[in-house]
Amino acid sequence: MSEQFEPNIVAFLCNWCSYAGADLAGTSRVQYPANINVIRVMCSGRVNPLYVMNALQQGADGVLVSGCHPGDCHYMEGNFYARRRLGLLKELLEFAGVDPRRFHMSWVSASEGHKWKEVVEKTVEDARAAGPFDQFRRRQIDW
Amino acid sequence: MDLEKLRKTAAEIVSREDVKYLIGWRQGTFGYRAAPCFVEDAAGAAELTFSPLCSANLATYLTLAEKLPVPRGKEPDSRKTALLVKGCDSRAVVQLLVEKGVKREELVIIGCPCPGMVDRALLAEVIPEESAPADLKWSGGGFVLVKNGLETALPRDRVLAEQCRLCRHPNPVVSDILLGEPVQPWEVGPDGGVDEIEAKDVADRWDYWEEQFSRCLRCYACRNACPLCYCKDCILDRLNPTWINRAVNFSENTAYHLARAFHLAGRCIECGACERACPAHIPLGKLNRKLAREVRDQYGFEPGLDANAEPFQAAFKPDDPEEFIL
Amino acid sequence: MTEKPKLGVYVCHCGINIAATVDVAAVTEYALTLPNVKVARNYSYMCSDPGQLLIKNDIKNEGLNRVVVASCSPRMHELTFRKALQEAGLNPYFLEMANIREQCSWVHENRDEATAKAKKLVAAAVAKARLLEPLEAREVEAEPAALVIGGGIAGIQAALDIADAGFKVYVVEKTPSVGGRMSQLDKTFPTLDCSACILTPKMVDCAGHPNIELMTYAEVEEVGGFIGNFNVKVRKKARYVDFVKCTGCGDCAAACRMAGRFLSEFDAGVGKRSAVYLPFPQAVPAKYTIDPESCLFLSRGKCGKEPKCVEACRAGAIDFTQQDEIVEFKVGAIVVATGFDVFDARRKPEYGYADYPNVITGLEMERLVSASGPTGGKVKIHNGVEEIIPQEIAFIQCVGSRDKSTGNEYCSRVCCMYTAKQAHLIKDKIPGANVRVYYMDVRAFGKGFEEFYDRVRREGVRYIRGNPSEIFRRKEKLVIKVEDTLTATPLEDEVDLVVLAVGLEPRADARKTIELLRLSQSPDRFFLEAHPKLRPVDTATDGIFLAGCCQGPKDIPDTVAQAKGAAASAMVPLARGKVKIGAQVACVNEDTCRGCGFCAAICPYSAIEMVTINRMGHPVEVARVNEALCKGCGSCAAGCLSDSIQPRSFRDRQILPQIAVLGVLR
Amino acid sequence: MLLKKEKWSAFTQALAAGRLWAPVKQDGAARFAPVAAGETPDLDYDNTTVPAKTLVFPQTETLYRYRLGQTAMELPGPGEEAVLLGVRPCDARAMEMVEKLFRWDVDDPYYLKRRALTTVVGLACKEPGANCFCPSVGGGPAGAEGMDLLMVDLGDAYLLETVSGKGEALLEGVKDLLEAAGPDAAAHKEQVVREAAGKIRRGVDPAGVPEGMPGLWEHPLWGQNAAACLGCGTCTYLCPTCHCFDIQDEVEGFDARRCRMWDSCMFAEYTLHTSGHNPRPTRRERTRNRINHKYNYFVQKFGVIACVGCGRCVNLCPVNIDIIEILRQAKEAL
Repeated sequence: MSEQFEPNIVAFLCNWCSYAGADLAGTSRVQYPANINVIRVMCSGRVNPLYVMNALQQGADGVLVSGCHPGDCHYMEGNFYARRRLGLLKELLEFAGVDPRRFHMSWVSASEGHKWKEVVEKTVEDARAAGPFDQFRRRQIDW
Repeated sequence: MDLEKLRKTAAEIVSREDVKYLIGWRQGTFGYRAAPCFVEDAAGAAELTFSPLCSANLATYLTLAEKLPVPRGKEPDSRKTALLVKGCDSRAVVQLLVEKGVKREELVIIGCPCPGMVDRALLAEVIPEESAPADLKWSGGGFVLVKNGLETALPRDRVLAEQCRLCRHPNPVVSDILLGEPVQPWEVGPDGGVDEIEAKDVADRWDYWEEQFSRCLRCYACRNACPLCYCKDCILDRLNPTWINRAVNFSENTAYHLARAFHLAGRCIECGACERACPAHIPLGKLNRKLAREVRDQYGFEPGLDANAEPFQAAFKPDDPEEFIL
Repeated sequence: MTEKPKLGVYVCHCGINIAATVDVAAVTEYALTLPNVKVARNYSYMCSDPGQLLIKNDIKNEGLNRVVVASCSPRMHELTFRKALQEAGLNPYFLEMANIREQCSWVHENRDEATAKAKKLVAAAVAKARLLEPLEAREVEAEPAALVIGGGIAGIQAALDIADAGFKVYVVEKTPSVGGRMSQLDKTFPTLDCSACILTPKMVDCAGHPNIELMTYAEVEEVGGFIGNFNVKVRKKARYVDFVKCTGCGDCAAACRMAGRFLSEFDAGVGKRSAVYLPFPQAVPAKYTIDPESCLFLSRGKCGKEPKCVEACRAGAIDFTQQDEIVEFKVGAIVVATGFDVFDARRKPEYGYADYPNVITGLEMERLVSASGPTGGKVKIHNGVEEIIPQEIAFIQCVGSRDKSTGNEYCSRVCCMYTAKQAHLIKDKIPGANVRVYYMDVRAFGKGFEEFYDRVRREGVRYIRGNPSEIFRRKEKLVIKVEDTLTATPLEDEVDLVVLAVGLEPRADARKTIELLRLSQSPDRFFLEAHPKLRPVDTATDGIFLAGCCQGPKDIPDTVAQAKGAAASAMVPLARGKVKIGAQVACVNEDTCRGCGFCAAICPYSAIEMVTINRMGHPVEVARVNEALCKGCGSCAAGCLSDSIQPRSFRDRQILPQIAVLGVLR
Repeated sequence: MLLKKEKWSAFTQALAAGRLWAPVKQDGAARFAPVAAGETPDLDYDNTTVPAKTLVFPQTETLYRYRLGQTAMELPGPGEEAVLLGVRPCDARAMEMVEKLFRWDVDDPYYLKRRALTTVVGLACKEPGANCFCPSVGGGPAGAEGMDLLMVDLGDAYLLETVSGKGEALLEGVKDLLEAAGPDAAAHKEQVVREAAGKIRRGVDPAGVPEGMPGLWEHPLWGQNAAACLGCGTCTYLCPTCHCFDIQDEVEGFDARRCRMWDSCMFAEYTLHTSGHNPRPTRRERTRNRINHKYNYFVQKFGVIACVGCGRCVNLCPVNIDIIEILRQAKEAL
């Protein structure tokens, strides 16, 4: 076993497209890294941008938000809001010195099980390259 | 600015029955200070001033006044609030109108075209601050410090505040009465503060902000001074759920400042109130200006100019940028 | 709610689907170390009856009040387990699932990794489950009535179906008669039935049906409320003819000073009408209407000494004092059947439609060949010198369809066949005529279409593959410049008459309907269905359905089929008498809401309105959620700066602990 | 004793062998930071932005740790000794005042432990700030209250005066670097202190204020002065005598701790009840409380004004709320 760093990824998936796409990847027995940990929300529009920051602060080395392709949102517009909010968040994080490889957003539809695998691999690889994000960890349990 | 006219106009307005008070600036109690003041009667108008020290954004006070329970059988005080506004104050008022934080009919707005404010710290570098209150004036293209009857000219570039150097809207964008002539907007150069950080690589940026945020005391002066941070119950104070722990350490401070900046994305009118209020001298304005710049350049939006605009954070365009999406 | 959480965690083997990769015993053991977990078990198939019984028994015997099931995707069995909870007397929303099959055992091979991940997912589910709150799916009464907007064939069919099932139907039609586009057609492809013959009985049925209240010459002004409870406001425009007194004799129209001076909308501008008119002879209702814009008396205040129609009408039905009337009613469902407009051929200036009278549209051709049309079904044209029977006739396909330059990228689906039909009719009426069709592709996909196309070609209609670049006049003739792309031959084809097979477009006033009903548009600008495959008649708003060409171009049988589908869907709430309101909807904390209205602006369903409340004596605006309209997407919550609006079951205080657990456990 | 300045480096090196804190300058402002071996602190600084209290009363302090759903708790360790170098007389005096509170009805083990482990080496002021007014409230540029050792800058040397046993012990450890002070040292010190005191421009005589405060309860001065208040915590967090704290449980995953952190009576939520009622509903009551606490309640309870005249709240208030001015108005209104 090599001593390579295994990043911890928190992902937020919309119920209708990306979560279903991830389920499809499972049904199709597509294999991908186990580093990804999914939180299901109804719509990518539900993802408060502060979740991303919070995940990084609480121990994630990388964060992924995935929703329906533009125009496919189950709720019509939620992913458009997500795109605007998270696009700006990405700018802010990068400006604050958070490695851009730590946060990704993707469009994965319910039929894109293979794309889901690619997105996971890219997210994990990027976070691995960026390394452990210890600088931002909550350190409250220290005295 | 003709101070006599300012005081006379203010006296007339506060004498009106439908006006509760007027918010303006007065000379400070020491050194290079001017302070917000609340004028309730014509006599009080005599202490009003408008000088290059009046950088406080008075729009902050529109949402700060506590609404005490109205005793049974009584009506709430529905009188108007009068306030003096510079360009940046007026933009904050417009953004508040967009967000329904205030109603236009509740305001009497007196516009003060603003040739730019001084940065107290830069000024103190040139001439150290002393206990006695000093007076400052605009003169020619620069400033003049009046101390012990002596006038000292100060070149504009040496002491002009950063947010004023970058100001695009020095004249009030909304007012009922405009005092004096509009000033000629000046050429705005690049935002060196933001550029400087963007020029760093990402790890160096983190180090830079780590040094800054480590100093933060979480006194919340930045939030409270901001005219657009006015939630009755800020989520960053909230315990259930806890977004940010009360613990003061680098991690929580960073989360606090990033959240604060993000909540102002597309709302910040770049008045610099946060940065001026900070006792730890954290350059908070850079975070806000960075986002304001992206909102302007990538999304084509500038807040605080049109009271009928869609709130940026509650809108989208089908062709918003999405190059970053996998 | 004050009861301390007592959790049961149930880990499913799913046969070997999970157990082969995940050490379910280890996960179960781990679950017992998590806070508030009282019971943890694993079982071969949790979804089976014995599996569910395990949960039910523990709820009863161990006093569990929260349940975590670690098994397949919640998209698979969430409802199953919710039902189990409910059967055991626990609120069904006290369930949280950990997806350790689709998103764990099936996608990770390494047993250690998969087991570790399953533990994390279970821990995160426990973190959320501890904080779940009981929810109730509510029901509200549904008004057993429907509104049908549009009185074309789609609207008529939907209305008849709903009315036949015994529900009240309000049909609102903008023009003075029902019938719509179909009534303008002569024959229908590919069977060549007479359009009027098959449509008119339905129009009459619609008007006479005891359950249908027909409002022609009327427009919907306002729609509020939600499924089961829409409040509708309709403006019935003044006809200036007493609806009851009018006998439909037509004496007024004949007497009108402006008789035959206005282009008839029904005849697609080919025929003429008076200021007082019946759109077409078979119009239903057969009641005359005065067009206020063309009527001298109404537009100028004077019509001779006295308007002639008043004199002429023996029934005394003319009433210039009539005012618009506003009617309000309540319905449980709405069918939108507003139809289409034909492409305005002036937007293809190279075809000279605006310049040459003998370049006409397909719809004008319908009126020309129609026995009830202005020429009595005789195809006669004026070539500038004399009236002739055209001998050289060309059709051009795809005018305003499949054409990005006009903004219409889509295929209009009917033009190929109506062109074939019209070519056939011409051949029928002008036996020696030379008919050719310029086409890109011929799309004859429907039942009997290909056969019909074949028949028309055998009748001597020439199909030439090419997209004409220009039409110009040469003496009495029109010249079509085109390249026959099959032989690569440039042609200049001299003809007497050109028929442009114009495509179908969304109604010019579609925007108004969108705003009225909060509909969405697809990229082709037609109304957007809820799902292109599985919910083609639904809209994103519950209780509003689409029928016919307002949703996209289609022919008559497809339109009728969709109308019947929309009617059946609309009848579901009406028949039930109740509608379910989702439990996982957003709720507002009015104490902290700052009234900025961001959420209301964001909500795609207009489910949030701003209301004024009294906060300690101060009137303040706050958001309020209409739970019947809310779908629980949560976009409002992420846009709320003070977190004052939250979707139930997906609250920040439930999600943040999940994030913490997934982040902290490495 | 005298410490020649050429021995300064050796002196601080000796102290840095243990835990040593001293002011460092960063972005134009000074703050206390640990001194690493090899670094020599520079005492030429304006007073620190954050008072030295932060070292004995940290802004955030863990009281104990536990795990969700379990009752066992883990207490902090015994702590380490430290030397605080360069504390100004106002800050040292404030530590002594705050100790009265933390020793009052029950002993606060956390504060007292840190206080006992800390040796305070004070530094007399030579260049008072624009808003210094310590003499008005019973202090002075060379006050030694709260210190273990006082240093006075005599130009080429520091005069070191022991104040406590801890100070004496500290000197004992570095006695090789010291020499006896000459006969004129005392006079020299007096001159330095007199010069410094002469530079203080601002002040107010608080005589009569503590007794008079209750009579001013409803005076308009509170509302007038509070009108511009932003309700931030700058004045209180930077006050060396402010000592309010809040206790919170903070959770990380399933692990948690109970901790306390500075709180501020200027925050609206400070007195906010669960019911939504707030007994100090506006900034007026909060401002009144802040002044009353220092100039009235603390005096009643402990016999001393809980303000050391450091001027920080005046310097750094974003909207120029000026305690000296408020006291002046209060005196006038008496």
